[in-house]
Order: sequence, then structure tokens, then C-alpha cells
Amino acid sequence: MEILELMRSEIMLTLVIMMLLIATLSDAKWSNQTMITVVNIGLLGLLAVGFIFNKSGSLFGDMFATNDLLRLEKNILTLGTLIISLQAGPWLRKQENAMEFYLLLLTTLLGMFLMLSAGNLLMFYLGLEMSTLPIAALANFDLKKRRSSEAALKLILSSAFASGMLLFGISWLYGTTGSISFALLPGLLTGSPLQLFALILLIAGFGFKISAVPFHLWTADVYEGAPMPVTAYLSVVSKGAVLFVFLSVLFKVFGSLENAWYAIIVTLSIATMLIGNLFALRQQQIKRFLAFSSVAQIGFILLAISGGTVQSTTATIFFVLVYLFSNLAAFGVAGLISEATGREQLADYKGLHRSNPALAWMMALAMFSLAGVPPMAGFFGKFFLIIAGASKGNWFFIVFASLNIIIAMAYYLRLVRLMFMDTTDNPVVKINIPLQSRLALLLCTGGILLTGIFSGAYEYIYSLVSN
Amino acid sequence: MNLLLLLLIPVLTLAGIGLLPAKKAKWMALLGSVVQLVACIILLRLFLQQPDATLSGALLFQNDYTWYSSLNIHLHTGIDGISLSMILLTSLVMLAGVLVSWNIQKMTKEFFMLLMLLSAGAYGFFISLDLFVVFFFLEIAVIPKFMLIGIWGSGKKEYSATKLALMLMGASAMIFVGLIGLYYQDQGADGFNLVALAANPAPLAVQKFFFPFAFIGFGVFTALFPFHTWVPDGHSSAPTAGSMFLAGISMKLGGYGCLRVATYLMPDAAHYYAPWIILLAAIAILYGAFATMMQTDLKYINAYSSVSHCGFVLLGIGVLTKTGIAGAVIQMVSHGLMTALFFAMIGMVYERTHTRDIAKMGGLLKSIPFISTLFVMVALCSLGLPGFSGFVAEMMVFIGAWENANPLYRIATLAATASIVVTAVYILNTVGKVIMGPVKKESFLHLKDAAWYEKSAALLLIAGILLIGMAPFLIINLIEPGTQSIMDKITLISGK
Amino acid sequence: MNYLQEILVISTALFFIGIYGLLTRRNIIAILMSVELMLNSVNINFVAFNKYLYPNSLDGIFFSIFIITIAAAEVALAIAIVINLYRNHDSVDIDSTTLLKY
Amino acid sequence: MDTSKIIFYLLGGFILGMALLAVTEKKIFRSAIWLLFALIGIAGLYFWMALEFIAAVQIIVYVGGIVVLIIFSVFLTHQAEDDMPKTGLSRKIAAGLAVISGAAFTIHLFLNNDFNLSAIPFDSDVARIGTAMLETGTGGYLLPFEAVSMLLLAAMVGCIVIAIRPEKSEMNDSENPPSFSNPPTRNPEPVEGILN
Amino acid sequence: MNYAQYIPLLLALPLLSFAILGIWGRKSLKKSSGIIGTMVLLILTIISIAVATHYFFIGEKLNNGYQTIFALNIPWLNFGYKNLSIDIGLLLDPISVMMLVVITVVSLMVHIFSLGYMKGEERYPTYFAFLSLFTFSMLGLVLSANIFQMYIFWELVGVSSYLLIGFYFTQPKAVAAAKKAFIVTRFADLGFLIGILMLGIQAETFDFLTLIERLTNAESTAYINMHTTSFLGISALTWALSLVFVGGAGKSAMFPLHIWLPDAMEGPTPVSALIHAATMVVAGVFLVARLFPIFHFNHTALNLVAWTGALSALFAAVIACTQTDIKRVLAYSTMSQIGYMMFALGVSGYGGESGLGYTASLFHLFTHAFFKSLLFLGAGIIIHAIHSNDLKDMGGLRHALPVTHLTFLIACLAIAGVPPLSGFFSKEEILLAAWEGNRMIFTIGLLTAGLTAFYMFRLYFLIFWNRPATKVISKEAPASMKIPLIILAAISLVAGFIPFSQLVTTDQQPFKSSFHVLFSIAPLLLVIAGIFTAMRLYKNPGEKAAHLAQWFGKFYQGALHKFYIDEVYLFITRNFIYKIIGSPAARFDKQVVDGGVNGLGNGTRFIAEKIKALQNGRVQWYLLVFLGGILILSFIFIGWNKI
Repeated sequence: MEILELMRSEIMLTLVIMMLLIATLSDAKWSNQTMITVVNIGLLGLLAVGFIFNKSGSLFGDMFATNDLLRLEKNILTLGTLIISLQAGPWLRKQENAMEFYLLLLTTLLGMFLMLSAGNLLMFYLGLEMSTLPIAALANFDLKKRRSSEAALKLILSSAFASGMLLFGISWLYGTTGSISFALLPGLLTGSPLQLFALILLIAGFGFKISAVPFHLWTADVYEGAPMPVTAYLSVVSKGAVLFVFLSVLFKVFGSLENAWYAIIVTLSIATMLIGNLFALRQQQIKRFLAFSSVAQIGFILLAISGGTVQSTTATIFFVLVYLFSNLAAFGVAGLISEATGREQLADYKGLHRSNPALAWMMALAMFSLAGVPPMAGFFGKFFLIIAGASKGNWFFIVFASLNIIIAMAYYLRLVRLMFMDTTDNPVVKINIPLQSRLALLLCTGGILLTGIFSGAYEYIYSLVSN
Repeated sequence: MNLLLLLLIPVLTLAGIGLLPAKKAKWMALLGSVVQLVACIILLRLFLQQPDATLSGALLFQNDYTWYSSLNIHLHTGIDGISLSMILLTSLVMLAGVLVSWNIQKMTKEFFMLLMLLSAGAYGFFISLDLFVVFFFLEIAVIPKFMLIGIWGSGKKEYSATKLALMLMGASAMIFVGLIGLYYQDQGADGFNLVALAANPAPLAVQKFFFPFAFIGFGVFTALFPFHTWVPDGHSSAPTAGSMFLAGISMKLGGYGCLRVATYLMPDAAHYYAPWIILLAAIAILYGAFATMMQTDLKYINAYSSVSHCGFVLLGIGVLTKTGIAGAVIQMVSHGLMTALFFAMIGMVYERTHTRDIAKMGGLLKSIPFISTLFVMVALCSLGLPGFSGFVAEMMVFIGAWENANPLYRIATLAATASIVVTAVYILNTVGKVIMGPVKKESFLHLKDAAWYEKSAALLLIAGILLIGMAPFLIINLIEPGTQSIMDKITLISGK
Repeated sequence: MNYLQEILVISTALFFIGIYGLLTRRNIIAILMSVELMLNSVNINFVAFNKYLYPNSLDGIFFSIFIITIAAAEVALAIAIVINLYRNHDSVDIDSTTLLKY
Repeated sequence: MDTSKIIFYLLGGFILGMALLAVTEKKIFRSAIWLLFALIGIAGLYFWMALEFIAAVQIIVYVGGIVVLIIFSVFLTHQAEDDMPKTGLSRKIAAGLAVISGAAFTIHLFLNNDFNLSAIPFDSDVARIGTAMLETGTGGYLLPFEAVSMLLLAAMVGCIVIAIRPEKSEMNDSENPPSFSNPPTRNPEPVEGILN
Repeated sequence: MNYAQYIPLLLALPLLSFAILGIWGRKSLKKSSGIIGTMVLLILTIISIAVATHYFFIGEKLNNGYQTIFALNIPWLNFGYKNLSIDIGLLLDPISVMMLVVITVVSLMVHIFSLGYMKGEERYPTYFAFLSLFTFSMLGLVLSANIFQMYIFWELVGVSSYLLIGFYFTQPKAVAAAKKAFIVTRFADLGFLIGILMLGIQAETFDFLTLIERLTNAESTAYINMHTTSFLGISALTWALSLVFVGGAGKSAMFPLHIWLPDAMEGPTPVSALIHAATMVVAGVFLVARLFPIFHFNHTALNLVAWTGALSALFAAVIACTQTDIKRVLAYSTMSQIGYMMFALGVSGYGGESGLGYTASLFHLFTHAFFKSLLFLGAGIIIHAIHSNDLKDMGGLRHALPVTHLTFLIACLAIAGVPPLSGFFSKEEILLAAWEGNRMIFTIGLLTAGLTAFYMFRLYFLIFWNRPATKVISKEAPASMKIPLIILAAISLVAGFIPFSQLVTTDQQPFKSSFHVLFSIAPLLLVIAGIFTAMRLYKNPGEKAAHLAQWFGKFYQGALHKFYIDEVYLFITRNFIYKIIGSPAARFDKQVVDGGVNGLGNGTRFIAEKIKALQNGRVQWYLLVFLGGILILSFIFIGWNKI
């Protein structure tokens, strides 16, 4: 029964998937609304299950491991999925393939769980693919839209290429060490050039998933083309999951090569911040805008990661949590507007405050949080990231990051400006916010406002990480 | 008294405004500000009753709550006379700001909520003894300013709002680097604790590297030349209460930070960079004054004059003498009150004449004597007339600067003193064109004089100005222990 | 007697040939074919390493088995997407999928 | 120069040659055939390494599955006999340069790496693989096996959803990039889902 | 000293009156404000005369000299540096007591006069409030025990002057004049301030007595420091004193800082009488007199005082001869007379009889205050009567305004220095002192005396004779306006007999001044010549004056245009301050500082636009970049050397 205790999240998720499958294949014709409700309850249950009975251990040799930190990470992902699922309601209700949507979505979540708990490179690779491939299908979910299929194509091609690179790297790693186990690898690493090459390939593979420059180019296109909930999922949950794994792989497995990867991470971080910010500055479409904003945020996360300390891990996990709330708030609002009016240009947000003050304030909160303005949680997130990154004393880097905050501020404020200060004769109509979306937005607001002010979340993560 | 009460009041008011209907918002805001002012006065009384309030520079009413224990971040509060005078300034300006905004029609609720958020930021900033918290509150105030200017402002408001927000954000970023530098000077052992960091200053090399970040960062807030360009645009586009807050309090955040964070924590570097600070301050003073001379928009006039006046703050800090620092502090309070009042008066004039171009006004004294009289009074305060607070502050800065016989200091002092003439030129020019002179428009003869809320706002501020101007010993005694303890740090260093 | 290095040369060459195809072919299906070449090269690596260097465990073998499996899934999904794209675009030219840019 | 070696070089040459043809051939269908040969060559290489199981899997999955799938899709997209669109020279040169430098770099790296050849012969018994696959303990691969089944399920569902589609594309999803100045470029979608 | 306790009242009452009239005057005290103000002044006058009587005639003397009494000394602003502080103190010594009398009496007269003169003005209460403010400031100035305190009141005096000059605020000329007065004196005050800083920081005190003590004691460190440090070859002390004197010169309208004074005549005429004739403008003289011991030990500074005074005296007298605005003539005359006082100080010695110049200067200050205010008040009546300032509109007014005519004549005789009127004695003493001090200056003084007589009587004849009676718009003024004239005339008649050398001396020890009849012949002759010339030229209408002017040619034109000093200032401010400093600063701000920030923003945006091709929508390009990224990272971090 150890398996039930340790893998309960995964098992429960599988059960939900199976239930969906069975419900569809049998004659029980669930309406979309029923399905949404069932899945939401399921996710809520998953969240609940994740919080109780803490037990650490490993299964299947050491292919599957779990502990409190991993459980927390999984919970964060589940929470993100739940919020997205709540927000997706209006869109999903009109879809013919709601079941498939959820099936694919939950499979990717399962993949992420497995990836997080992975004890060796094979499980990690499987989890990674499992959390990527279905998303390509999801990206294509607006079947009749060219943009959607183009996005899916770009995603799957890039992802195939990236996993090719990743596998190439893993193969060299395997070739030089003879192991694919995370537990054994650290002892076998020597830092030979070939291993460094493998490390770079591995980082590139991760970099692709978290959209670090220069591996990020797919991001904006896919975000723009994919349906809004999928974009939100891509930008928050899937990115968060890979980040979590990246942290542990980099610190635990490649900890001995810190000198090697430090410079690489710094380089990537600088490029990511700069390119992300510069591109975000000139975006006109909300999803592309958020895409590049997320690229820039990754730059800051890489900054923290470069610190290589317990604080780095804590700050990153905390930031993912904060970022989840902030970004999902933004996507939630954008999704509502897009769903009700089909408008996704930034210019369409002009005068939003007049017609939809609540949405405008919501969006503004999200923007402020992303920009890192107190008392929003984003401020704390960013501050801690930079503190963690500064531990190495690379002040040029810190100054550079600080300067990037200004550029970031410029484009986040631009959206606020459009919503609050600009006027237009063709504003978005008054939008009725369904209960589920309301709930999701409320959750996000709470998260944005409270996560930072109350130190509980951060300290909890810290206590888990430092164990 | 737990200083967090000072934070609680605006936050509660903010919540209250949020819950009440829009029509009641201003009353709630007024209530909140009055309560705040009362609380501040009670605080002042309690402060003065403390046996060691005037004896040592100890920071009183300290409370220390752990916030982020893993990062050694504490919600650590405490005040000395300097912060107390800033707190009093804030409460006065906020109350006046609420009063002059009585007629706000657009999005009343949001307006007052943002105003309360601003004041919460300012109070928090002044009571904090933890650099993280200081930074937190400093940044809290940026966005409300942006919103206030952008939504309720006038002219090229979006541009100004963005510029202000970005420049202040940039400044924050620099401060941020400085703070992290201080944090890591001893690998985070002292955390962000201001008291501990002051007791254990960093090595000179570290200070030299981080001082410019902190000082310039805070300096931008207080219109350090050449980073002052947000001031004119921001102030002139902001709504009246916004300008009042910006010039009256927000710029003081910078001055206070320069003093409390940069100079206090990095005294060696302060000595090292003092000539540069003085140079920039002297330039700001004269240059601001000359630039003001060429302006024709009332708000621009006051904004540029703020650049000039805040130069005195920086000069006072830069000379690193007790008199100079005390002068800087008094100048902060004085300029806060004065410029807030000036903006209030400009707002009242603008509301009536619908223009801010001085060439288009004239003879306002005829129809709106109250506003005009106050306008003239605040103008006279601005040019440093004895009896008003500006004089006291400027003289202290002059004396403080003249104490040092170094030619650079002398030249800087001369430049600063020369500004009093230029100030007279633009101030009298303005008064001559706006208040005096022939009545330019028929409609100016039938303007309505100040209403009760406007009167009370103006009187509140002028009372503060006159109090400092007539009885400067009060504020000097109040801030003396604080300046002394900063001075001790500085002289200790220069002695070694 | 082994040819490990030679095998590695072959696999590396294969990998980069695959990349070359991926970067230069304009037909999306041809690009997918190039991807297969890349994955196959990795498989050769794993198998060769397992056989010649680390015969004690089966990690390499299994890795390549799973890669093959996943490659199948991947290509199936990609082809589904291509077919859908073809319906939308009437083209399988990669250069026609530049609606999303900048 | 023994036979094994000759076979090996022949195989290697065959694989690389076929692969090169596969990525340069103008006609997609022929390209697919070259790919088929390359894959078979790789299977041959596995045979040469005495790894019959992997070779079998290679043939079954690749040759029997993937290439067939590809060929189907080639037919589905009606381009089997057409010349594929030409690639620009600059793209070829850029890709070529990157690829050649990458390959040279990689080859250089591993040639300079000391691989410790194992003295133990490799046991390529299929039973060993089968046992390991269903083993739950150390060295067992049950979990990935189960996981990949979920992945395949999801991929299948995804393929079904995407490939099976009732009608033709909407044309209002315009070719032009969205204009940035004017508000909506697309017609609003029906809103009844949200206003209830 | 029991009477000293009333001294604070001298400051408190007018301040109170200002506050009351300022706050409530406009509404509730509209009618009674004039009376309130005047009553307050009456009380002040009584107090100050009582104080003067006590101080000079009843109070104890120390070593036969007058004591210096501190009526009050409270720390006001402590600088926290070497005991430097601004103390609010009230210092009684002969000159301050003398000034008290002058200020309160003249102020009272002006108040009374204003009751009639300003009647019906819309801002009547405000006017009296301002007068109270001025009286407060002026009294504070003379009673200051601390140089910084003096500076404070100095500024306050300036601002009340500003407010009063600009009283008719709708007239652009008045506004401009007020502004000019304030700015010019502010500019001079800058010198004063810097001088204070230099003196104060070195002497480590701002207190007058200590300051004097330290800076006259050749052994004190302050003295040595200030003598040894020098800048441009001039010792610090000289610099400091000269700068302080610049402040005094500005307030006292000495050349070349006099340009504000004629324009200041735009204010109500009683204000001119009070501020710009009798009290405020002599503040500079008072300042130098106050610091006289220090000045005395510094010849350079003292010479500067003397020469500035002499030049101004002559310069103003020449201009006064040509002006056609009654008040401007009086203004230049004031400037000329203050020049007298200045050079008297400048040529004075210290102690005993050698301090005659000092005594004479203050004596002249005293007498001048009365007859000059009398002249102004008279002019006020005239202007009131014919609603014009211009001499061309006047003539033959002696019948219409008999009282004015008589008192005006007395004043003219007094200022011209005709015995036995007050001006004669004071001027005589000044010339005597100059004779003993500096012959050049004496000559200038002599010349100026003749000119004074000439232009005063030119004025007199042009107003009251010259033409057949001009039509008078209003009758001669009410009693409230006449009474001050008569009182002042009476004082002007007799004030010369006050034994000033018994009262106000450099070392506060009375001495006997000797009166040299023979010495007074020369100036007297010149005066008579001046009067006679004026009579010939102006008593009857005619072309003679015009011919004379013709004869002087360019010189006349120059004098008429005040020697183009205003134009020079205008040129400097326009072309230098505005064009070379002001507008470049503003432009610099717009283009460089502002432009820098905007440029940064636009530059970022520009770069962002330029690099957009990176994201060109082609997935193969993306992957090429991907590969390129990996390769570059590998090359950099694994290194070329390993390849």
C-alpha cells in the first residue's frame, strides 16, 4: 500500500482521466458543464490529497520519489490547473471536445507529476514528453483556426528538435558516466568537456521548455495561436513544472559542476531578460505580450538560479507560485474578454476601466504584480529572486537585472495606461463574469495580495527546501 | 504606542472607502486623515514625554516583528525626531490633500483609496528601520502616483505619469542594488536591520561601490540633478492632491533616504563622495532656479522651484555637518508644507481661472482675496522670507555649508545663496502676473473665493509653515538628537 | 574489438544530417522525417554505449526503446497536426506557416 | 580487415548515404523511401551489434509504423509526385555551416574523451529485457512502461481530435497579420456562452 | 532698568495690529482699521519717546557714557555649531533709541496723514495692516541685538516695502516697481548674507557686541584669521565688511543699487514718506553705524563707504535737477542725502571728537527723516489735489494750498541747509567732518549742497510759483492730513538744536561739538547761490531753464535719463541673465535632461523594433537560432582550446 500513499496524486489523477474516458466511451452523455464540474472537483480533491499525509519515499527502484517539497510543487501545479480549468469554463462550454481537452490536459499534469518525481533521466524524459506532446494537441484545439494549427505545428516541431537535443545530451551523459540515475550521477561526473557539452544540451532542453533566450522563439507564436486556456497552461503550469525539475537537476545532479553552469546560466539570464523585455515592449497582442513578459520573468528566475543556494530554490518556487497567481489573473481577464468579444489586441483594452472596472483593476493588479510593485506578491517574488542571485556578488549582473525592471515596468504600465487613461469610441462591452471565472479571479487576487504580505508561503517553502 | 498604528489607520480608511458608496468616500477620507493627524500629534506628545527623547539619538517606540525569518527580514519600526517630523508633515499634507480634493468628480472612490495608499506608503517608509521594509514602502507609493497622474491629471498626463513611474522605478532599482549590497556586506548577518548595519558599517571599498547607488537612487526621488526631469512633468500633470503629495511628501522620501540610508549607513563613502554631492546640489539649486525663471506655467514654476529647493536638502546632507543636516531636515519639512500649499493654491486658482499660464492671468487679488493672500504668503515663503519656514532651513544649510572652508564648499554655498535672488525674480514675477497686475479677463472679476475645505486646507499648511518659521527652536529641538546621532556616525568616521 | 568511436561518428553525423534536413526542408512531412533521423542517431548512441561500455544494466537499451515509442507518438501527433494544417492552409510548406510572428 | 569491419563500414556508409539522400531528395515520396532505407540500415547496424531485439523493434516500429504513417500522410497531402518547394541557398548555407561546425565539434569532443571499454560481454538475451521491463525494483522499468502507455493514450486521443474534423476551415481567420492600430480585426465570436 | 520691560511692546503691538487688521480688517474692521493702526502707533510713539527720555536724560550712565541695555535676549534658532545662534534680542543703545523716536514719530505722522489720504480706498484696512507690519519690522531692525536678527527684519522691511509699493496692484507700473525694489535689494542682501556668514562663522557669534568685540580686538583668533586669509589680495574681513556694506547700500539706494528707489515712488505717497524717505532707506546707514567700530578698523571698507556715499550724493543731486516728476525729484534727493550720511560715516574717526562724522551722519539721518517725510507728505497733498505727479501740470499752487506751501517751504529750507533750520546744523557737521577726513569728499559734499539747494527750490518754485494758479481738483486736505505737516514742520524747524554730540557718539561718550561759524560760510554761499539760481530760472515761466538745459547738452540728456543706469541693468538682465543663463538652462532642461530620458526610452523602443526580425515566424529559423545558441554556448564555455 506504499504505492497508494506515495503515488496518491498520480493515481488519483489517473483515475480522473479514466473516469472521463469511461464516461465518454459509455453512453453517459455528460454535458460539458458536468464534465467541467467533475474535473474541477477532481482537481480540488487532488489538491486536498496533496496536502494531507505527508510521507516521503521512493518506489520502483528510485524511479519515483516523493517528499514534501515535491508534493508542494505538485500542489502548486494542481492549483494552477484548477484555476485554468475554472477560467476555461466559458470557452470550454462551447467546445465539442471538452472531454478530450481535459484528458489531454490532465495527462500533461500527470506527466509533470512523474517528471517531478522522476528519479532518473528516463522518467524525466518520459514526463517531459508526456507534458509536452498533449499540449501540442491542445494548442491545435481551435481546429478551424489557422493560427491554432500553426501554433501547434511550431510547438511540436520545436519540441521535437529540443527533445532531440536533450536526448543527444543525455546520451553523452550516459556515455561518459554509465548512469541515468539522478542519485548516482553526481558521483560520476568529472567535468570533462563532453560532459559539459552534454550539460549545455541539457540546459538547452530545459531552456526550451522554460523559454530562455535563445531557445524561446517558439513561445510567442505558440502562445498567440493557442487557445487562451492552453496558453495560460503553457505559460504557468508547464513552465513551472520544468523549472522545478531544472532546479533539482541543476543543483542536486550537477551541483559539482556549478562553476561550469553558473556562467552559462548568467549568460542565458542576461540574454533572456533583455530580449524578453525588448520584445515585450513592442507587442500589440495580449497573448504575445504575456508571452514575452513571461520570457523576461524567466530571465529573473535564471538570475536567482545562478545563485545556487537554498534561497535560490526557495525564491524560484515562491516566484512560480506568485507568478502563477499573477499571470493567471492576466490570462483570466484576457480570456474573458477574448471569449466575449474576440478581441485580443492591446489596443482593445483602451478604456476598459469604463466598461469593466473590475476586470480592469484585476488586470492592473496582475500587471503590477508582474512588474514587481508592492504590496503585490510579485514584488516579493522579484526581490527574493534578485537577493538569491546576488549571493555570488556579481554586481554587474545585478545592476543589469535592476535596469531591466525598468523596461519591464514600461510595458506593464503601458497596458494599465491603455485600460485606465486612454479612451476610445469602441470600448469593450460590459462583460458578464460567470461564477467560475469570478472564483478563479478571486483566488488569483487573494494570491497576489496575500502571498507576499504574509511570509508563511515563503517560509514554508524554505523549510521544505532546506530539509 | 505601536507605530504600526500609523499604518493601520490609512489602511482601514482605505478599506472603509472601498466599502462605502462613492458619495461618502470623501467623508471617510477626511475622517481617516483627521484621525491620522490626531494620532500623529498624540505620537508627538508621547515622543516628547519619553525621558530619552531629547537626550540621545535613540530610536524610540521600537517594535520588531519577524517577517521573513529565513532572509532575516523584520518588520522593524521606530522613530526619532527626524522621522517624527516627516510623519507630522505627511499627516498635515495628506489632510490638506484630502480637503483640496473635495470636488473630485471622477472615480471618487479610487481617488481617495489611492491617496490613502500613498499615505500608508509614506508612513511606512518613515517608521521603518528595516531596509527591506523601507524599500517596500518606498515602492508602494510609486504606482498610486502613476495612477493619480494618469487618470486624474491634466495635460500630457500619460506621458508624465509613465515618465515619473519609470524614473522612480529606475531610482528604486538603484536603491535596490544599494540595499542588496548592504545586505551582503556581512553575508546577511545583520539582515536589513538599519540599526545593526549602522553599528557595523561596511568596509570602505564596499561603501564606495554601493553608496552611489543608494544615494543617486534616493536622490532621483528628491530631484537630484540631472535626474530631476520627472519632477516638472509629473508635478504639472498631476491633480492638485497628487502634486501636493508628490512634491510635499514623495520628494522627502528621497531626502530622508539619502540621509537615513545612504549617509547614515555608509558614512565613509559619504565623506568620499561629498564633493560630488555638493557639486550636484549646487547645480540643482541654481539651475533649477534659472530654469524656473523661464517657465510660464504655474505648476511648472513650482515644480522647477522644487528642484531648486530640494537642492538645499541635498546640499545640507552633502556638507556633512550637523547644522547642514538639521537644515536639510527642516528644509524637507518646510518644502513639504510650502510646496504642498503652493500646489494647493495653484489648484484653486486653476479651478477658477481654467488656465495655468501666468501670462493669461492677472489681478486675482481683486476677486479672490483669500486665495491670493495665501498665494502671496506661500510665494514669500518660497523665496525664503523670514517668518516662514523656508528661511530657517535655508539659513541652516548656508551656515552648515559655510562651516567647511574648502573652496568647493564655499563656491557651492555662494551659488546656493545666489539662488535666493533668482528665486525672488521668478516668485515676484509670478505673483506680479497672477495676483497683481491688471485684471486680464472680465470673468476674473466674478470668481468665487475659497470654500471652507479649501480654506481649511490652506490654513492647515500655512499654520505649519508659520510655526516653523516663527519658532524654529521647536523643530530644532525635536530633531536635534536624531541629527546628533547621525553626526556622531559621520564624525566618528572622519576622525578615524 | 569494437568500433565504438566509429559508431559514434556515424550517429553524430546522422544526428546532424537530421538537423540539416530539419533546417532546410520546406515540406513539413520531410521535416518530420529529419526528426526521425535525429532520434535514431540518439538511439544508436544509447545502444552502443550500453553494449560497449556499460553492459551490466539495460539503461541504454531501455532508453532507446522508449525513445522509439515516444517518437512514434510524436510523429503520429505531428502528422495529425500537419493534416489539420493542410486542411486549413492547403499547404504543407513550412514557409506558409508564418502568420504568427514578430 | 575482417568481414565484420567491412560490413560495419558498408553499413555506416549506407546509413549516412541514405540519410543524406533523404534530406536532400526533391520528391517527398522518394525521400520517404530513402528514409526507409536509412532506418533499415540502422536496424542492420543493431544486428551487427548483435542486438536482435532492438533491431526488431526498430524494424517493427519505424519501418512498419512510422514510415508507413509518413507515407500515408504524404498521400493525404497530395504531394507525392510533386517536387518539393526549393529551399533558399542562404538557408542551406547557414544550416550547413551550423551543422558542420556542430558535428565537427561533437566528434572532436568525443574523440578526445576516454571511454573505458567494458571487458564484460553484453548479454542481449530478450528474456533479460522482458524481465527488466516488468520489474518494479531497481533496474526495473515497469513505471516508465505504464507511463508511456498513458502518453500513447493521450497521443491517440490528441490525434483523433485533431485529425478528425467535420468541416472546412473558416476563412475569416485572415492571412494578413493583425493590424495594430485599429481595434478588432476579427469578427466577434458568438457570445451566448458567457452572457447567460 | 524698569522701562526696558516695555520695549517688547514696541514689537508686539504693531505685530498684533498687523495680525488683527490683516485677518479681520477686511470684513469686520473696515472702518475702524485706520484708527486702530494709528492708536497703536500713538502708543508706540509715547513709549519710544518715554524710553528715549529715560535713556538719554534720566537713566544711569556708566562712566559718563550711555549704557547698552539688553531688553530681551532669547535664543531663537540654534545652529548647533560653535554656539552660533540667532537670538531674538532687543538692544538699546543711543542709535537704536534715536531710531526708535524717528521711526515712531514719522510713522505716526504718516498714519495720521493716511487716515485722510487713503480714505475711500478699497483696501484701506490692508494698507494699515501693511503699515503696522512695516513699523514692526523697522523697529525690530533697529532694536536687533544680533546681526542675523537684523537680517531677518531687514528682509521683513523689504517685503513690507514690496507690499506697500505694490499697493495699487492693478497698475502694472506699481507691480513692476515693487518687484524691482524687492529684487534689487534682495540682490544687495545677498551680499549682506554672505558677509554675515563670513563674519559670523569666523567670530563664532552673530551677536553684535561680541562680534564687535572680537573683530576689533587684534589679538582674538577671529581677527587674526580674518586678516590673514585673503581672496584676490583682499583680506577676508574687508570682503565681509564690503559685502555687508553692499547690503546696506542696496537698502539705502546707493549708487549703483539705487535704481529701485525712484520707481518705488509708485506706491502711495505716505508710504514713500515713511519708507522711502525717512526710515527704511536709512537702514543701510544704520547698519554701517551699528558695525562702525569694525568698519573703523578697516580702511578699505570704510573708504568704500565714503566714496560710495559721496558719489551717490553728487550723482543723485545732478539727476534730481532734471527730473520732472515731483516724487522722483524727492527720491533722488533722498538718495543724495543718504549719500551724505554714508560719506559722513566713511570719513569719520573713532572716539571722542574724531567721531564727529558718525555723529553728524546720524544727526543728519534724524533731521532728514523729518523734513523729507514732510516733503513727501506735502507732495502727497499736492498730488491729491491735482491728481498728477508731473511738475508740468503744477504751478502757482501757493494760494490753493497755503498750509502745504508753508510747510513745504520750511522743508525746502531745511534740506537746503539754511540756518537755523535743522538741515543746516546736520549738514554743517557732515561737511566739517569731511573737511577733516577727506578733502576730495568734502568738495563733492560742498558741490552737492549747492545742487541740493538748487533742485529743491526748482521744485518749490515750479510747484508753487512759475505759472498762474493751476486748477485744483480737491481742496486742501482735511485736518488729518494737515496736522502731520505742521508737526513735522515744527520738528524740522527746531530739531537742529538738539545737542547730538551729547547723545549719539561712536564710543557712547558725549563730547562737545564745536560750531565753526567761519567754516559754514562757504557752504552757505553755495546754498544761497543755488536758491537764487533756482529762483531766477523757475520763479516765473520762461525759456531760461530750457536754454540752460540746452547749454548742458548731452550732459543734461544724460541726467534726464538718469545716466542710463536702468538701461544698463535692463541690458544685463535681458541679455545676460535671461538670454545667456535662463533660457539656455530651460532649453538644456528640455533638450538634454528631458531629451536624455526620452531618448533612452525611444532608443530602447528603436532597438526593440530593429531586432524584431529575430522573431520572423519561421520555425526553422527558430531552430537554427536554437542550434546556434547551443553551439555558441559550447564554444564559449567549453572553449576553443579544447577543440
